[in-house]
Order: sequence, then structure tokens, then C-alpha cells
Amino acid sequence: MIGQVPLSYYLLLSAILFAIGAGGVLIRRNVIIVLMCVEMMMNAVNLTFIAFSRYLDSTTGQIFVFMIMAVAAVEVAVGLALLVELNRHKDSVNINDFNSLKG
Amino acid sequence: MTQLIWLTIALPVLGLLINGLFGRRIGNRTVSIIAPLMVLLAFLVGVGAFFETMGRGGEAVAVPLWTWVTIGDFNVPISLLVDPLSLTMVLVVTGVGFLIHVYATAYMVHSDDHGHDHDDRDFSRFFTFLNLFIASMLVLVLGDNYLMMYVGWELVGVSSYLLIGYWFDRPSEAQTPINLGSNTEPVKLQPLLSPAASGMKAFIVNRIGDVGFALGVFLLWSTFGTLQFNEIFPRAVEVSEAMPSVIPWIAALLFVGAIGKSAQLPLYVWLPDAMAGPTPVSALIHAATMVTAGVYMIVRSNILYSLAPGVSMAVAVIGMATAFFAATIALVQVDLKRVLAYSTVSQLGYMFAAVGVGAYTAGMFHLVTHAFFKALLFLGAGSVMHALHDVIDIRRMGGLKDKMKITWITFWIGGLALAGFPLMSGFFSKDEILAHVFEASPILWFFGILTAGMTAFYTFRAIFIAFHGKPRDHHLYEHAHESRTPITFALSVLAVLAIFGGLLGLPTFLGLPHFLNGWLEPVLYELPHAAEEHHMSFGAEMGLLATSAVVAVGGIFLAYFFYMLQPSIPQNLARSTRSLFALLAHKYWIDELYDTLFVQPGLKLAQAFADGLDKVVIDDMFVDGTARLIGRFGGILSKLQNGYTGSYALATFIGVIIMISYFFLR
Amino acid sequence: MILSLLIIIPIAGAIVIAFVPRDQDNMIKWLAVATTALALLVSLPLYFGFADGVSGYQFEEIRPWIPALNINYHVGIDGLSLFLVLLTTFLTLISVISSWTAITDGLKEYMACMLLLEAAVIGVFISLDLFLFYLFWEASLIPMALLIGKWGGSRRIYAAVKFIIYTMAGSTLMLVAALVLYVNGGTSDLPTLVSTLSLSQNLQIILFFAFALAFSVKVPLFPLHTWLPTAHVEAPTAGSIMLAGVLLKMGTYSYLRFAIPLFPDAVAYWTPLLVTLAIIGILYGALVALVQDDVKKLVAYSSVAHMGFIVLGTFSGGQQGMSGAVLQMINHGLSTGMLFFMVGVLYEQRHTRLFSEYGGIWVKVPVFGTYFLLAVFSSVGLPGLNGFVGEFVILLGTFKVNPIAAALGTFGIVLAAWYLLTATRKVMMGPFNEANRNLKDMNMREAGIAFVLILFCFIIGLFPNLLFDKINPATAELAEMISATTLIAGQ
Amino acid sequence: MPIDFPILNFQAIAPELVVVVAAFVVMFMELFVDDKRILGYISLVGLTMAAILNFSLMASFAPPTFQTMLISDGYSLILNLIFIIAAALSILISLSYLSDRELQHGEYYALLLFATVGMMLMGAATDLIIVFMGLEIMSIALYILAAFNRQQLGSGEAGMKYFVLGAFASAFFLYGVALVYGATGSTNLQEIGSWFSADRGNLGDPIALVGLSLLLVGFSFKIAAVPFQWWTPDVYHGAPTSVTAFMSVGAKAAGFASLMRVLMISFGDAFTVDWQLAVAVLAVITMTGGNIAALAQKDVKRMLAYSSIAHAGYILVGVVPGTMNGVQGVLFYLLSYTFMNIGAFAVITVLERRSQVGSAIQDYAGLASRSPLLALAMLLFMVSLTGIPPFIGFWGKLYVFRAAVEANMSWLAVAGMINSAISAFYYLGIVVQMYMRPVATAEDGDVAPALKLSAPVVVTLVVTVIVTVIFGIWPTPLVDLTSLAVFG
Repeated sequence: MIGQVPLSYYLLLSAILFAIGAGGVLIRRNVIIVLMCVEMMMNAVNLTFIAFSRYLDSTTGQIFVFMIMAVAAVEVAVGLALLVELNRHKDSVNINDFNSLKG
Repeated sequence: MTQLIWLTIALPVLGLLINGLFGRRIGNRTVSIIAPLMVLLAFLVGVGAFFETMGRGGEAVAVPLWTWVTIGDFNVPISLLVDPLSLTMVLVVTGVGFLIHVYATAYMVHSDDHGHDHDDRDFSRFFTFLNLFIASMLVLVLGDNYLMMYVGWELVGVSSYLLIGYWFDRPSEAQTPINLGSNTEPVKLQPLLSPAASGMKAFIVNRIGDVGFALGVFLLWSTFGTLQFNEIFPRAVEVSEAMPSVIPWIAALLFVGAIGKSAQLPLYVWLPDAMAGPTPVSALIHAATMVTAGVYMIVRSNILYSLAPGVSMAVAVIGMATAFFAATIALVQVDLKRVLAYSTVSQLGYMFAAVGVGAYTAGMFHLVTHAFFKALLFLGAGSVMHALHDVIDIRRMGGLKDKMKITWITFWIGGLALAGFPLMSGFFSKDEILAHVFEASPILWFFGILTAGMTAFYTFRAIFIAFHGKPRDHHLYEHAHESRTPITFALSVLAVLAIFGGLLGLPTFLGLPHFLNGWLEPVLYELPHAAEEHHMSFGAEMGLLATSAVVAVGGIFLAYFFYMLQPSIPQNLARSTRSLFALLAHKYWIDELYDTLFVQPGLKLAQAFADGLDKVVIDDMFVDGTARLIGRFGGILSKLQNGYTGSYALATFIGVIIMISYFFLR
Repeated sequence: MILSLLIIIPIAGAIVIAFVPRDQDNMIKWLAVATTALALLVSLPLYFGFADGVSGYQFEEIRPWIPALNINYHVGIDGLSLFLVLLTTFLTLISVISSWTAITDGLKEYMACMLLLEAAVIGVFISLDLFLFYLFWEASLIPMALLIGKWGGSRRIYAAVKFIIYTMAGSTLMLVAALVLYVNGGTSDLPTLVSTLSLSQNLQIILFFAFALAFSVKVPLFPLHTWLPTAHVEAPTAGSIMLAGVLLKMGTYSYLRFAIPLFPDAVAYWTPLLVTLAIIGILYGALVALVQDDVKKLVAYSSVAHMGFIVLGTFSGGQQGMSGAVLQMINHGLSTGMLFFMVGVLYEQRHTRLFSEYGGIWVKVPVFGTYFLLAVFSSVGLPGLNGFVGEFVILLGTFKVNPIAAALGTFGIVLAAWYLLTATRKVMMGPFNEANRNLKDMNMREAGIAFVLILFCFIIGLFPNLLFDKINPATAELAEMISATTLIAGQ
Repeated sequence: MPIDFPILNFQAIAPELVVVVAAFVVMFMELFVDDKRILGYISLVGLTMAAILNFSLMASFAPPTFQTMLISDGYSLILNLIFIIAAALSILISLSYLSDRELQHGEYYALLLFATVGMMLMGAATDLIIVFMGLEIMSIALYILAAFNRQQLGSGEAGMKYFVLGAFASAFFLYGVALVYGATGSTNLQEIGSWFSADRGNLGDPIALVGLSLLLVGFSFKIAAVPFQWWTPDVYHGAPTSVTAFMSVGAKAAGFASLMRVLMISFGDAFTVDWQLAVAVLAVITMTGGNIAALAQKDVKRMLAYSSIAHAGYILVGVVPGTMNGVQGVLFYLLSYTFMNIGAFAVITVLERRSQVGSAIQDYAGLASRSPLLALAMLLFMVSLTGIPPFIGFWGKLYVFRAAVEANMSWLAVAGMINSAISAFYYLGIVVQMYMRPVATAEDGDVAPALKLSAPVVVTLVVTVIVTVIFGIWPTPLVDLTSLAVFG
């Protein structure tokens, strides 16, 4: 099938996106950016699902993507709410400033 | 009476129960009636059984009481054996025991300077223990199997322990150094062990011997499958042929027990210290009865020893060596009871020499006569102590013969018997032994006769110093007095026995009747193919007898010469051979040697185990160490949990990578 | 039903006591006494109804417990356990009475712990199901740890925690081994497993180790013993009595009940090690006891030595040794229990157990002295008293198989005399230590306890066949099992 | 095209529906009710109804399914029971706990119910979509609940950490789902399973394998298995205790529920060997890590957090063999853990100081004399958690270890037992405090707060104690229940 981008390209792309997202979570300290990175990872997954869905000719993957998008939205909402809440206690968005619990 | 022989044990037990449980309530007078009475009754039962057995011609009768232990093929009944040998012992134990009980009723009451009597504290306790001893000793001699013998063996040990430590709160006493004249350094003496320590020492040393005895019993059972005398002895010859090495092992192991109990080399060390106990105890247990248990055991097991000639020879050699060795120590002791104690060790050596050369009857004979005269001597010493308020150092005595006539005379009688003065009981028995020893080994005999000379010398050295001459301590002398009737009664009876005890075994070569030979014959097993007895010639026998007599008299005379005629000689002699003298005075440093070789290393090892191995290595390093190590890991893990979300994410991510790699690479 | 009652009665007693108001000290005490006395009374028919000369279990009870897993409530006794059950009911009563005045704080919990401990220990001795056994085995830990940890001496917490962790660590492998048996045999019923299961020798060797490790910690066998002195020194008197009297027996009993019959092929493999450790325990325990400065610690180490004899007998390979071991368990319970009790009498008055604080007190307390001495004699194995029969028979049995071990063990008796008489000398003899001038002699309650204990010592010493007649069938069977396997191995 | 209107089998998800409805009722009623505790009782009523429905479903023979998405078989029903019990007990604790801290809000109960629904969905899911949905419903509700105590920084921090790490892990989980989907062409567990069993060679497929590994990561995170446990101590420590109690039991059970379904149905039978070792290693390091770290803790709540990690390790032992007996063991363990752990947290709520995060171990000193019954209850929970018979915790361990032994993996059981011995150290540490130390009076005169036992807490304690003890002595009913769940 000439003209069709091979599956592996999609997979590679989504893997790279996923890795970038994961790397962001690991490296960045700003909670908001960390949140964004998590979103990025989820979207990488979405890409994978859609690619598979297309190549397998199955709609399940696409349905799954909708679910993920809904969940991601909820997560962002919750995450931001939590951050706001935390900000009341401590004027910071640096994730490592919140380390009162340890040991 | 034979069937009632168990009464001989039960009566003293009854006595000890009454005195032990109610002694404080019933009062000392009642106690001092009950205790001797029980022993007397036991003696009477024994006498009854004796005549019955005589009537039966010495046939053994077993009196089974109950089954003690049954496990599979191990079966031991509690059963008593009435035969000439056990009856001999019963009569000696209860007879002498009764006299000593009577003696003790007076001895354990102390008079102060104003003539008021003070009962010894825990009067009833003493008689409880004394009755316990009688019962234990009777178990030892009456048991019809080795386990019961072992039971008695241990029980007399514990009675001895209790009685030696009777004055348990008395401290250890320093001894005055022996003064060897103005320009020589005095010989310092080790302090005497406290009664409590002495008792313990006695018990533990005895137990060391008991290990051997116990192992012997185990081996007997492994070999014969039974511990009954009447099942073992008839089969001994047969077993010996099948397994030649077993019987010697049994004999040797049992003898180790005898070494401990009868204070032979090298385990004699407890006996001198046992003198810390009250004198009646020394007389009864550490002279007349308990210490002879080893001899009884060997005579009882005569067939086993006959089948193990090598071991028997060793018994003889150890016996004679002990006899000689102890006699040398006795030469210089300044403590009257200790002189007698070493003499006991020495005389026991004779007995072992006798049984070692196969002269079982002679051994028993000497056992009996020794019981009479040595008990007499100890009781005499006790009488002296009583008079002198417990002073026992002969250097503070002197001239006592005027103050205490009966004691003096009876002590003389005992001394003569011990020295082997002709026609006294000790003369016959000792001579019989020496004759047999000579037959077996003239070298041994030589040491025996030498010992006999020393015996005569040291006995009379003590007598002359204590009873003759001038009083050395006037205060003591002033207050000295003859003891009361129970004491003098016991002394008198024993004196009679010490004189006439020899009648039990008059020399056969003179054609005189030897009662014991016939009496004990049923218990002595003949080897089937024993070499036929070759008797010595009459002349040789006569010669030996004469030699003995001469040596005894010579020893006595030498003592007389040294301590009555020329009192300066012994001191000069001691001074000139000071190191030898000190060696003897310190008993060859044997106690110190054992202390350095065994006790101290043992304690050090124990301390090292307790402080080092147990506390540090096992407990701290391994047990608590493991706990600490795990705890330390916990601390590390806990530190990793540092509170930073970023670190957590990183760690999680690493986990993910590992997980993926595992699945990817497998 | 009697056996179940023996578990139920103490538990019920504990529950009742839990509902008694805290300030009703006397009521609590009397309830505890009543409960333990009732348990003792109920246990007596076990002796009188026990059929002599019959092997196999008696008073058996089987009830479905977890049918889905084929685990049953199976209890029963034979000669091995009969006297241990009786010892437990007896010693618990003694312990409860001995705590009459010693415990003032938290009496309620104390008595409840005591009763629960009794139930658990009895459970151990009568269980014939692996999991039931394990249940009681572990359940006994908590009450004992509480007894040590709450009513103990100054380092009580350390001791309690050590006790429990050590024992648990020891029994980790046991449960797994039990599971292996259960999985292989399809049941956890001991008699069924013994008669039907045939495992390879290698597996037997491994499983034996797993079981033996747990038991060896409990015994305790050298070098797994260090929890014991600590526990004993810190435990209250009654705790020590129970610990030495019955808890240690759980280990030695279980060798005989589980390790040997389940893995007869492994016995020969492990015997050299166990015998060696037992001998080391005998000698080492005695030596270490010799240099202790605390009476209780001395008695604790003496337990190590004495328990060594029991292990020695257990693995002597013959019936004499095993019967002796069973008897010696009872003996040790009585004599060491009594020693601890005697020490407790002193401690209650003087609050110290150091030798240096005593000396010459026999003058002041003659009754105490006499009983103390008797307890010591019982412990050193004096004939006429109980300890002698046990030790003698054990050594006799051992000698037949292993003369060297028997010789070393016999030497241990010398050491026993050494340290116990040293203790006697330091406490009771020598010049009177003025610190004890206010010391009172035993009162009627204490003297009564001591009298009863020593009476049993004498009875066993003089008529051991009262026990052996019942013990022998069980040990005969065990001995047969082992000899059968060694016979096969030898061919 | 005629529009088919099939009657969906709502019966299969009736308990879930009831709980959802209850959650909505709570949200609605919040507007009208002043005493918010009434909402708690309403939740309890809802949960009770769900439980009743659940039991009635258990009695039915053919397990009803909700299309291919959910199934209400014995397995899911017993898990539902666990979730319902956990939620109910947590609510009982919460009633007074929240009031004391002025946190009494209606959302709390609604969120708790939603979380419960999420768990129930995870237990019943037969499709990865539902697994994911359940997981997220549960997680998001829990994120908020963890941060529910707005007065404390710790609570917010806990919520944030849980959220960030949870989302991070969810992403991995999703990626795993995507890969499995790509490899097999389906998200239905049964179909994935049949795809694998159609051709053994398929399992070599790296995409599927990596997918499986990422699924494992996702579940491991939820059940707090080492090395994905990092969030656990902090979150359990910071969250309101009543929430911690619920999370430690419910979320863990839900994680195991899905994990086992996935492993057994999709990757079961002959393919067990492919993941067995990995899970076994997880089990061992989880229990060891949890126990050892717990040793160092000075805070009871945090200690129990680590202990819950350790327990995840024990439960994983039951997963490893991949057998029905193992599943049964896990179910039994989860059930028993629910009671003893919530009981323990109930005691913590009583002793916890208002102003403080967590509960210092010194506060437990002398508890036996301050409140003998409370101390006794805590003693029983600690002993049961250690796994000492005759308490319910012992049987859980026995059960899962039996499965390991059956599968010839006795070493796992050995590791578990050794860990039990280690765990005794810290569990008993609390007993030591309660029974063997006197009441602590710090130098600054900081006396331990007076103990206040409210009726619901008492009910919780009574229930948990009774279950811990009675079923410890006589575990038969629970055993029968779990075997019913697995074998029908």
C-alpha cells in the first residue's frame, strides 16, 4: 500500500513523545509543567492507540482514546485544584518545595 | 528378720522424717532419743538377719520391694540382697552408726565455761542428716543391683556433703604456721577450707568418681542387659570369653568410682578437708563406713575383678601408693583430725591393695577392724575437741591424759590397733593383707611395711603430743574435762571392739579359726580354671607376721623417742630437711596443683564463655547484630524516602525501565 | 471432650476475669485459682483413665474445622503428652498461687495472660494436626511476652521482644515445612501423615531441619539459647516457672511428636549434629552457669544444660533415651520450676538476685533453706528424687549407641553439682550477710507450694514406673520407627 | 436498518449502580442537610443495599455479564464485598474523625462512594477499558480525598504527590494497554487470552511483552509494590486517617483484583511462566522493603503505611503461582486485611492529635492503662497483622503461602515467613508501647490528649475485633466464601 506511512513510524513517534513527556516529568520542577508533561505522555498513548486502531482496522482503540481524553481533562482539573490548594499553604509551584512528608 | 531387712532402711528414714519435719517441735531430748533408737532397731534387725543367714549357711536371699524402672529391656527392681557380704556391712554400719549416734547426742551439746549446756543450733538437723546417711549407706550395701548401689553411692555422697557443711556459716580458718625454731622461717600452712566449701569439694570430687561408676554401670547394662548381681556374676566368665576387653573396662570404670568415694589417689583430696564437719561425722562417714564403699563394691564385684587381672593389679598399685603417700603426709600434720584423716586414706589404700591382689576377705576384714579402731580414734579426737572447745591443733594440747582418763586410754587402744600392735585387731587384718600382697608382689609389700611403720609413728606422735608431756596451752588445759557418759560409753564399746575385732580373722596358718573366710565364702566366685592356690610356707608367713609386729613396735618406739625422750629431734630434723618438710606439710601441693590445673582453668573457661562467647559473640554479634543490621537497612531505606516527588518519579521510572528490560530481554 | 475442656476452661476463665472490676483484686485471684484448679481437676482423669501398655492416641477428638482445606480439629494424647498436659495444669496452678502477693499492678491482665498461656501450651501438647499445633505454638508467644514485658525486671522490654522475635524467627521455616507436608499429603492430620506419607530422604532431611530449627530455638539448644537467660532474668517468678516448666518442653516434646515420626529417615542424618549440640549445651550451659552472679541467670543457664540432656535422650536412638527424655521433661519442669519459685521467694523480699546480697541465710530461713536444698538436689539429679531417674536412663540409653556422648553427658552431671552447689553455698551458706536480717521465712502458702512440688519430685524419684508405664508404649513405637529406617539404610 | 434495542443486563452491575446512585443522592442531599454526618449514614444505607444486592447475585448460578465489559462472577462479588466493607468501615471512622477536625463536608462521602464504584468496576472489569475507567474513577476520587484536610499542608502535599505520581503511572499503564492492544488487536481480556493461546509463539512478541510489563507497572503502582511504592508512605501519612484506612485496603484490593484477572485470563495457563519470576521477585522485594523500612519508623501511621507495602508483598505471593488456590488465597488475604488494617487505623484515629500529621508512637505509651479495651483491640490487630495465630491474619498468610508451596515455590513462602518475623519487631513495638511502658509525659508537659471514643468508631472496632478473632479461630466461613468465589 503505497502512500501509507508504516505503523512503525507512528509507534516511534509516539514512543518519542512519550519519552519526552516522561523526561519532562522527571526533570521539570514546576508542577504545572509536570502536569503538561503527563498530558503529553497520555497524548503519545493516544497516538499509539489511533495508529493501532487504523492498522488493525478496529474501533476499540479510538474509543479508548476518547476515554483517555476525558480522563486527562479530569486529571488536569483535579491537578490544578490541588495546586491552588497547596498554594494557600506555601507560595510555590516548585514540586520539591513540598517535602514535609518523608522518612 | 531376713524378709524384714527393708526395716533397716525404713527405720532411719522414719527417724529422719520425724526429726526433719517435727524436730523443732518435739525438742532436742526427743530427737536425741529417736535418732539413735532407729539405728539401734535397724542394728537389731541386722543381727536377726545375721543369725538367720548363718543358719542358712550364708545363702543369699533377695527381698524384692517394688519395680523401680522399666523401659523396654531395661528393668531394675528395688530389691534388697541379704547375703554375708551385705550383712557384714549392715552390721558395721548400724553397729558403729548406733554408737556414733549415741556419742553425738552428747557431742552436739556444748557446755560453756560456766557449765551450762548449749544445744548446737539445729540439733535436729544434724540427726536428720545422720539418719539419712545410715539409710543411704544401707541402700548402697543392701541393693541387689548396680543401680541401687549407685543410688546409695550418690546418696551417701550427699549425706556426706550435708554433714560436712553442717556448720555452714563458719568461715575458713587460718592455721598457725609451724615454728621450726628461732632462726628458721616458719612453715606457713594453707588456711582450712570452710565447712561449706569442704562439703562442696567432697561432693564434687566424689561426683567425678561417680562419672566413672555410672559409665561402668552403663557398660554393664550394655554388655549384660541387666544390672542384677545374680544375673551378671554367673554370666561374667562366659561374657569375658566372648568379649575379652569388656570386663576390664567395666572393672576399671567402676574402680574410678571407688577412687572417688574411697579417697584414693588421685581423688583423695576431699577427705582431709571433710574434717571440717562435726567429729561424729568424720568418725562415721569418713572413717568407718562411707569411704569403705569402694572396697565393698570391689568385693561385691569380685568376679569381674578376678576376670580383669590387669585392672586388679592397678587397683593394688594405686591402693598401696595411696597408702604410702598419705602416710607420708600424716607424718607432719598438726591437726589431730587431719592426722587421722590421712591415716584413713592410707588404711583405705591397704584395703584396695588387698582386694587388688585378690584377697577380698582380707580387704573386708581390714574394713571391719578399721571401722572399729578408726571410729574410736575419731571419737576420741572429738572428745578432746569437746574438752578443749573445738581446738584441734595438737600443738596446743599436751598432758591431757590426766584430765580425761577414759578418752586417753581408749585413744591408746585405738592407736595401738591402728599401728598394728600385736594382737590388736589391726594387727591381724593388716598382716593378712601384707601377707597376700607379698605373695603377689614383694615390692608392693615393701611399701606396705614401710607404710605400716609410718602409721605406727604418726599415730603415736599424735598421742604423745596430745595426751602426754606438759600442757602447752594452760588456759585450755585448765578447762579441759572428761566428756559425758554417752561419749565415754561409745568410746569404751569401740575400744573393746578395736581390741577383739581381730578375732574375726585369726591367722589360718596358725591353725586358728578365720571366721570371715567361711562367712564370706558364698559371695566370692571362683574362677573355673584358677591357678591352684599356692600357699606360702609357714615360715614365710611367720616371718611376715613378725616383721609386721616389729615394724609396728618400732614405729611406736620411734615416736616415743622423738616426742617424749628427745623432743628436739623432730624439730631439728624438720629444719634440716625444711623443703621436704614443707612439701609434706603442704600435702605435696596437690590441692594447689588441682586448683591450677583444673579448677582455675575451668572457671576461666567458664568466664570466657560467659563474657566472651555468650555475651559478645553469640548474643551481641549474631543475635542482636542481625537485628541491628536489619534495623540499619531500615534506616537506609527510610533515608531514600526523601520526600521529593521528583526523586520518587525518577525511582519509579527506573523501576519501569528494569521491568521493561526484563520482559524485553528474557 | 476432656482435652477440649482443658483449652476452654482457661480461656473461659480469662474472659470472666476480664469482666471483673479492676479493683477486685481478691476476686481476680480467686477466680484464677479456681480456673486453674478446675483445669487441674479436669486433667486428672487423663491419668487415671489412661490405658497402660497401649500405643496410639487416647482421649482423641476429631471435629471438622476447615473442611474445605481438609484441616481438622484433632486432639489426643499418648504417653509423650499425657504428663506434659498434667504438668501444665499443675504448674499453672502453682504459678498463679505463687503470684499471690508478687503482682499488684495490672493483676487482671496478668492472670488473664497466665490462663491464656495455659490454654495455648496445653493446645500445643494435645494437637494432632499440623496447623492446629502451629496455631497454639505461636499463640503461646503473646501471653508469655506480655508476662515478661509488663511485669518483668528492668530490661523487660528487651527481653520480651527478644523472646518473641527469636522464637518467631525460629519457627518461620516450620510453617513452610508444614505446608509442604500438607500439600504432599493432602492433609494436615498428623497420624494420617505419619502412616501414609512417604517422602524422599532428601526432602525429609530438609523438612526435618525446618521443624527442628523451630524446636531447637524453643528448647533452647546451643547456640540458639541466648534469649533464654535474658527472658528468665527479666520475667516475673511465675513467668519463669511457666517458661522453664512448660514452654521449653514444647520444643523437646515436638521433636518426639513431629520431627521423628514424620521424618524417620532424616533422624540418622541429623542425629550427630543434634547430639553434639546437646552435649555442648550440657557442658557449656553448666560452665556459663558457674560464673553467673545472678541466681536466676544461673538457673536459666542450668536449664540450657538440663534441656541438653533431654535432647540427648531424644536422639539417643533407643527407647530408654526417649522415655528418659520424656520423664526428664517433667522432672525439669518440677525441679527448675521449683528453683525459680524459690528464687522468687527471696526476690519478693529483697528485690535482688545477686549472690553478693545473700549468704548464710539458712540460719535465718531454715524452712526455705531446706526446700531450696531439696530443689537443688532434685536438679543435680540426686537419687531418690526425680532428676536422677531421667538423667540416668537418658545416659544409659545414650551409652549403648554413643559411649563418648554419654561420657561427656555424665561429666555434665559433675558440672551441674559444681554450679548448683556453688549457688547454694553463696546464697545459703557462709557467714551471715547482715543485709538479710529482716528476711522472713516462707509463709504457709509458699511452704505449701514448695512441699507439693518436692513431694512430686520424690514420688517420681521413687516410683518412676508410675510414669514409665504410660510413656513406654509411645516411645517404643518411636524407637521402632527409627530402628526400622536405620535397618533399611544399613542394607 | 432496524434499531435493535437489546435489554442490557443491568443486573450484573446492580451493586455498582446502587453505589453510584447513593453517591449522587449524597451530593444532592448535601444541599439540604446541615449535619453532614447524615450524609455518611445515607452512604452507609447505600452501601448496605449494594451489599444485599451483591449477596443476592452470589446466589445466582450463571454469572451475569454486562456485555463483554463486566462480569459479576463470584470473584468480583467477593471483591465488591471487600470494597463495600472497606468503604462502610471507613465511613464509620470518618464520621467522628471529620467532625473533630471540622472537615465534615458532603463531598467526602460522595467521593468515597465514587472511589468505591471505581474499585468495584476494576474488580468486575473484563475489558481493559473498564479496568482503566475504574482505575481512574477510583484514583481521581482518592487524589481529592487524600488532600481533603485543607487545614494541613501535609494533606495537600499527599494529594499532590499521589496525583503527580499516579498520573505518571497511569500513563505507563495506558501505554501498556495500547501495546497489548496493538499486539493482540483487542482490549477484551478473554480475547487477548485466546489470541495468546492460539499460538504459543505469539508470546515472544516484544510488543505484547513490553505491554504486559507496563500493565504490571501500573498495577504495581496501585498495590504499592516495590519499586513503585514511593508515593505510599507519604500519601498514607499525609492523608486524613480515615482516607488512609480506605485507600490502604480498597485501592490495594482493587489493584490486585484487576492484576489477577489480567494475569490469569489474558496471560494465564501456559504463559504463567513468562511473568511468574518477575512477580515473584516483586513479591519478595516488596515485603522485604516494606518491612525493613517500617522498622525505622517513629510514627505509627507511617509505620502502617510501610506495613501495607509489606502486605502487598505477601499478597503477591498468592498471585505468583497463577493457580486458583492462589487466587483464593489472595481473596482471603484481602478480606482479612480489610478488617485488621481498618481496625488498626480506627485506633489511630482515636489517638491522633488534631494539629499533627500522623501519630507519634510515644502517644501509645501506657495505652493499656489509659484505655485497656482500646489497647487490647490494637494488640489484636498488631498480632493479627504479624500473622500470629489464632487471628485472621495468620490464615491469610497460610493460604497464600500454601499456593506458593503447591507451585513448588516454597522459597517464596520461606521469604514470607522470614519477613513475618521481621515485621513482628515493629508491630510488637506498638504493643510494647501500649503494654510495657508507662504513660509518657514529655518534658514540655505535653500530656497525651484525652481519649474520645465515638459510637461509630466503637462499632468499627467491635466489628473488626470480632472478625479478627472469631474468624481467626474458626476461619471456615471465610474459606468457604473465597472458595465459592473462585470455584463457583
